[in-house]
Amino acid sequence: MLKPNLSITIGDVTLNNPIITASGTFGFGREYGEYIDLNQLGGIAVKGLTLEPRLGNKTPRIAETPSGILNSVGLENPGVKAFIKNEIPFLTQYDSKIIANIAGSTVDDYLKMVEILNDTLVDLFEINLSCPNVREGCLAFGSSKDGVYRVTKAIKEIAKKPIIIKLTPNVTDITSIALGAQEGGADAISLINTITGMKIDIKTKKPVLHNNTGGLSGPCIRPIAVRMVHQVYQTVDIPIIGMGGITNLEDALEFFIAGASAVMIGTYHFMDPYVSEKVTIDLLKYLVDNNISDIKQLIGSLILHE
Amino acid sequence: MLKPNLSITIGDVTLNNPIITASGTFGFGREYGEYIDLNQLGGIAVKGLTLEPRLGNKTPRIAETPSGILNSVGLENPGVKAFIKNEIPFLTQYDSKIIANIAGSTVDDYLKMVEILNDTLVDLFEINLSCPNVREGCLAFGSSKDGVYRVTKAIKEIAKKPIIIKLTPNVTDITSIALGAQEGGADAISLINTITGMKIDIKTKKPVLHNNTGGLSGPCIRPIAVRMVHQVYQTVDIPIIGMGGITNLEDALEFFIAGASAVMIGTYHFMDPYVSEKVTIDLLKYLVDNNISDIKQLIGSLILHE
Amino acid sequence: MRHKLSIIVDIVKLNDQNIRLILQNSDIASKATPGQFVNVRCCNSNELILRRPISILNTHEDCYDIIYKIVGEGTKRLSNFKIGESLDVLGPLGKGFTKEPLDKTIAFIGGGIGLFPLVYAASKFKDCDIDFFVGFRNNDEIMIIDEIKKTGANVYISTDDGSFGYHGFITDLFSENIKKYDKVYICGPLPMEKACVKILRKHGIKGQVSLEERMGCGIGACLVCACETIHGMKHVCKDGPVFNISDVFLKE
Amino acid sequence: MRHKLSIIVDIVKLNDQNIRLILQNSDIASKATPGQFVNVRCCNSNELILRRPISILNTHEDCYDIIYKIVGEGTKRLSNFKIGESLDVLGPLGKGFTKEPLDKTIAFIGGGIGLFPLVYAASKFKDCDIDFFVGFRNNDEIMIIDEIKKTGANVYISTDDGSFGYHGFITDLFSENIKKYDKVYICGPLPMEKACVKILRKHGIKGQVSLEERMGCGIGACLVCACETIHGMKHVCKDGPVFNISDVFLKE
Ligand SMILES: Cc1cc2nc3c(=O)[nH]c(=O)nc-3n(C[C@H](O)[C@H](O)[C@H](O)COP(=O)(O)OP(=O)(O)OC[C@H]3O[C@@H](n4cnc5c(N)ncnc54)[C@H](O)[C@@H]3O)c2cc1C
Ligand SMILES: Cc1cc2nc3c(=O)[nH]c(=O)nc-3n(C[C@H](O)[C@H](O)[C@H](O)COP(=O)(O)OP(=O)(O)OC[C@H]3O[C@@H](n4cnc5c(N)ncnc54)[C@H](O)[C@@H]3O)c2cc1C
Ligand SMILES: Cc1cc2nc3c(=O)[nH]c(=O)nc-3n(C[C@H](O)[C@H](O)[C@H](O)COP(=O)(O)O)c2cc1C
Ligand SMILES: Cc1cc2nc3c(=O)[nH]c(=O)nc-3n(C[C@H](O)[C@H](O)[C@H](O)COP(=O)(O)O)c2cc1C
Ligand code: FES
Ligand code: FES
Repeated sequence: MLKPNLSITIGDVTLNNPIITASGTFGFGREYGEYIDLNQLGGIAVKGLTLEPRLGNKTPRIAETPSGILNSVGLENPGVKAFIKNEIPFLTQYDSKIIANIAGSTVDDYLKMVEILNDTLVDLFEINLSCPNVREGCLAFGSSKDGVYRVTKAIKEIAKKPIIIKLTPNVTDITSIALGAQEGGADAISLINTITGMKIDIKTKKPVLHNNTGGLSGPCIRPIAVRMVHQVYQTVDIPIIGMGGITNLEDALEFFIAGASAVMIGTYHFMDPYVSEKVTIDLLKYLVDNNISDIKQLIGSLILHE
Repeated sequence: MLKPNLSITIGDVTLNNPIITASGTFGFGREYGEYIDLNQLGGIAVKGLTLEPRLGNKTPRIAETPSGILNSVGLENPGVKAFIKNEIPFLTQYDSKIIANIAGSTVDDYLKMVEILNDTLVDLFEINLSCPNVREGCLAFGSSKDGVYRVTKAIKEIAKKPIIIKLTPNVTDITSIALGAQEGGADAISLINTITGMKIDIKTKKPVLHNNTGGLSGPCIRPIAVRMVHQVYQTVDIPIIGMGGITNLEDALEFFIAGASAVMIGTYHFMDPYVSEKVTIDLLKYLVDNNISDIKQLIGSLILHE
Repeated sequence: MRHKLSIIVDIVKLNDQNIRLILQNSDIASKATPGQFVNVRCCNSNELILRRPISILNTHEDCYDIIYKIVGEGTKRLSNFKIGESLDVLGPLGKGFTKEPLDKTIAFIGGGIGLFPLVYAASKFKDCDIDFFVGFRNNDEIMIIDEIKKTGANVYISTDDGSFGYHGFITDLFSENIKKYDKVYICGPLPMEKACVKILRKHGIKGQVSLEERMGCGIGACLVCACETIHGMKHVCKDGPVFNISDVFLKE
Repeated sequence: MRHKLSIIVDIVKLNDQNIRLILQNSDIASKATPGQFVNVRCCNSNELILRRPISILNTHEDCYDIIYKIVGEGTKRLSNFKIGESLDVLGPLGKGFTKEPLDKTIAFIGGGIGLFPLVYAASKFKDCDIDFFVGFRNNDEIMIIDEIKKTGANVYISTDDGSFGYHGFITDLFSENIKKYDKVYICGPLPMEKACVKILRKHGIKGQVSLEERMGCGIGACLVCACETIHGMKHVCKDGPVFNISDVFLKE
């Protein structure tokens, strides 16, 4: 058998394989680059960027929960300009696609960032409409179909790269939100971002996180994420990038079967720095062993009962 | 020090202590009665009842997930009349309060059940507006403020026992839903019911659950539940019964500190049949050791950062 | 009263996948009957929040044995326990095999892990003529045959690939002399159970079948393990796992 | 390239709560410098999804030692590992203590678990006059004093309750002769660190402090362990845990 085709296309950009590192868990690639070969990845979604540098929230910014974590980093980042200057040159050394994850407080913020990034070597935009850890904008847009539609449409009009709209799971009906993104012209949808949660230190009676609440990620949210990917796959026609609690090939396969064209891996890097490279290698092996010539045959292959 | 006061009051009903077994995980008390002394419990919320008997969904009805489970029982139950005949006489032998958990497809269903149960020895009604595993009604009411308000108000007008409205976490804004319950006249709110999720068997490419999706419960959802209890506590004035992933005293304390007047324990019974009795005993010890004379001093004692 | 832990007295690896545990717990050992099961906590972490149901293989003095097959995460973790350590096991649970005094000539039909509760039953149904039919996938899977023989039963073995004994399904083998049996007991994979039940019904022979369902509580409280019977909805963990074949509708 | 597992060569219980592990891993042993830490997977279950940062205590041949205090679920589970088993440990991580050639008379001030990286530093800063101040809560907590003495340092001990050594805070003790030090190294509970830093700043004495923050990745990728410095936002796991006291703003 020939080498199976692992590549997937978003807008007019083709990724060598569908394994991407999730924004905020993988910095700008440098650190994990000491552990794995960044060329092995389909893409790297960098830490969420804002127009101006941000210090983020006070620490503690992380709490451990059963099979997961809460984080409240609050979009600490050097700002989009420092990213262009200091990080893009590093990232362009590698085959994996550069996905700029951007977050704003206003539609204008998003548009400015897109304009600034339009003529860089960034490959794709991931529009974060779902960060639970900052006070303004962002999540507010992501919580209604109309909000998502408006931001998406405005960005799509000026973006020179394909845009991925990243959705929050903290909503009653993920499918209507996803439709908002599709109708606004999104090239793809990524989900899920973290779920808002709280952990309390019973000794001090204070939340463990200084921000009081944080975003839940890790294996604990996987069943919710898989369900949402399935729902959205039944609703939209654009590619879906699925994520939430992936720790190995088996977990990733759940997402592909549910309808994800690609997956992102986040939190589990903290336990296993090699996880994304490993899933890439194991996926190839799985396709070979199961005589699947193209990953696309797997996507949405779910067989529902009844 | 005197024995601390563990009792809490909902409407005009006083529970000896704030530890209650969660609906659907504890049958009608008989089975776990072989393991623990049912007199030790503050209350027993029985399996969700419907007007007519229901067979529930096809099996498999359960799947294990990281630190949790998905279930899709689908309200299998003998119907409210068989409950009155066969189960109430057993339950009235014990000090713990009987909480009838009821679910309907229409407002009328709820009203009929309340009427039938009004003149029984049931102590409280828990109105399930949040079951994700049945196709009609129920969850639909629970997903909007107006739906919750309408059902609550209609039931409150005829109910001869205090009513607890059980909310679904599958919503964008739990506080507005909770307000709907309060405005409708609820005597208390209980949350959270399960979160909709899916697990896929990668070998068969089918969902593990025959119902395809199910409700996620267990420790994995605790951070989400604690957050929602906190949010609702900041919003309403009526008592809150908190639940989601409680496995021991420490977990229960998180809920009390966040604002729960009582807690329910569900899934963890499957691992530890003694868990609710143990938490009751440990809670008393904790209050004594910490010189707390009344559980109410703990409720909502959360100290937010900043 | 809290249940006592079960102490691992011995661990015997039967083959690549099947491991036998000899467990000490006088409560379980004294109460167990054939066809009942125990519910085992497979690790001390709450990552796996469910116990695993495993049939009781036999009892001796204050001990009982189980054999488990490593199939997934729970049984994999169970294999980390060492001799001398304790397991958190609830049981005995459920309702087992029953026999009326007039049942004299009986057959057991088992396949795979379904074998184990039948071995226990064969050892207890002493005053009967027993034909014990066992189906394995292949030679490598064959186990505890000597133990079955010790019960005094006549043992018939089939393998799917013919690598040992009869080449084919065990149902072919047992249906040859089917008329002679007063009662037949079945435990194995669902397709095997369905094939057997069909044959028994055709010939009007009585029997019992042990069903498998995914479980939550294991004691009848969560209603997860439902199965339809002619007496309405029953639950495998409490009303079963053993049912009269005349009562159940087997799943598609 | 995947990191090698660390083999548990020995386990020494220092007292009720503190356990020393002697771990074999030539990569870590050969690269470690004082003040660096390792990130330890405390159990094989994903229920706990984070590693735990623990300071390196010393290295010898292809081994390194750590001492961990049992405080919560992770360290509790770590205590289940036995000699001969392997631990999944990432490291050495972070930036440790540094010394300029002119630093000759130096002080170490440690409290609680903050003691361990300082012991390592004291053993490496060979050509210096070292005063080593250690604060414990009480007599029962005192440990590895002999090891500190072996580095040739002068050891001063205080206990909060006076059950051994000086009665009171270690800061009182060390500030007596403060002027003589070229450099002071601090690691301990935040209140102690703040008190020391305040004194050092007042007297214009240089020093380094090791900070503690809850961590995610441990390598600088998740930005969870932020701390503000005069050079902007830094991260304890990558830019620290050791910082110049002139650079950091200590938390409220
Ligand atoms: C009454 C009864 C008696 C049994 N007796 C034995 C026995 O003696 N020896 C033996 O090896 N096995 C027996 N089994 C099957 C055994 O319970 C499963 O093999 C085991 O639960 C698999 O767990 P796992 O974590 O390794 O697999 P996973 O597939 O990872 O388990 C995931 C979940 O599915 C459930 N599950 C998986 N397979 C089964 C199954 N076949 N039946 C029921 N639940 C399942 C698990 O309990 C768990 O909740 C019995 C099952 C039942 C219902
Ligand atoms: C750079 C550094 C070096 C350290 N060196 C040592 C050492 O040599 N010996 C030692 O005993 N301890 C040391 N600690 C503290 C040690 O990391 C914690 O005691 C340990 O993580 C507690 O884990 P737990 O699961 O037992 O506690 P839990 O409270 O259950 O842990 C919950 C979460 O909080 C984190 N956490 C809890 N306490 C701390 C803490 N004090 N600092 C950072 N994160 C924490 C845990 O890592 C975990 O993610 C060091 C910490 C840091 C940051
Ligand atoms: C520490 C941390 C920081 C994160 N920062 C961002 C971010 O800046 N932008 C974003 O879109 N998502 C962010 N996320 C969300 C992840 O990209 C991902 O959606 C989520 O963690 C679920 O995947 P996982 O369970 O594999 O981690 C962050 C997650 C974590 C744990
Ligand atoms: C098997 C099962 C059945 C349930 N059935 C019901 C039900 O009939 N009515 C209801 O209101 N909640 C039902 N629930 C939800 C629980 O009462 C509870 O809200 C939820 O499980 C969260 O608590 P836990 O994590 O402690 O289990 C069920 C939960 C489980 C696991
Ligand atoms: S497993 Fe709970 S009723 Fe059978
Ligand atoms: S722990 Fe991730 S940056 Fe420090």
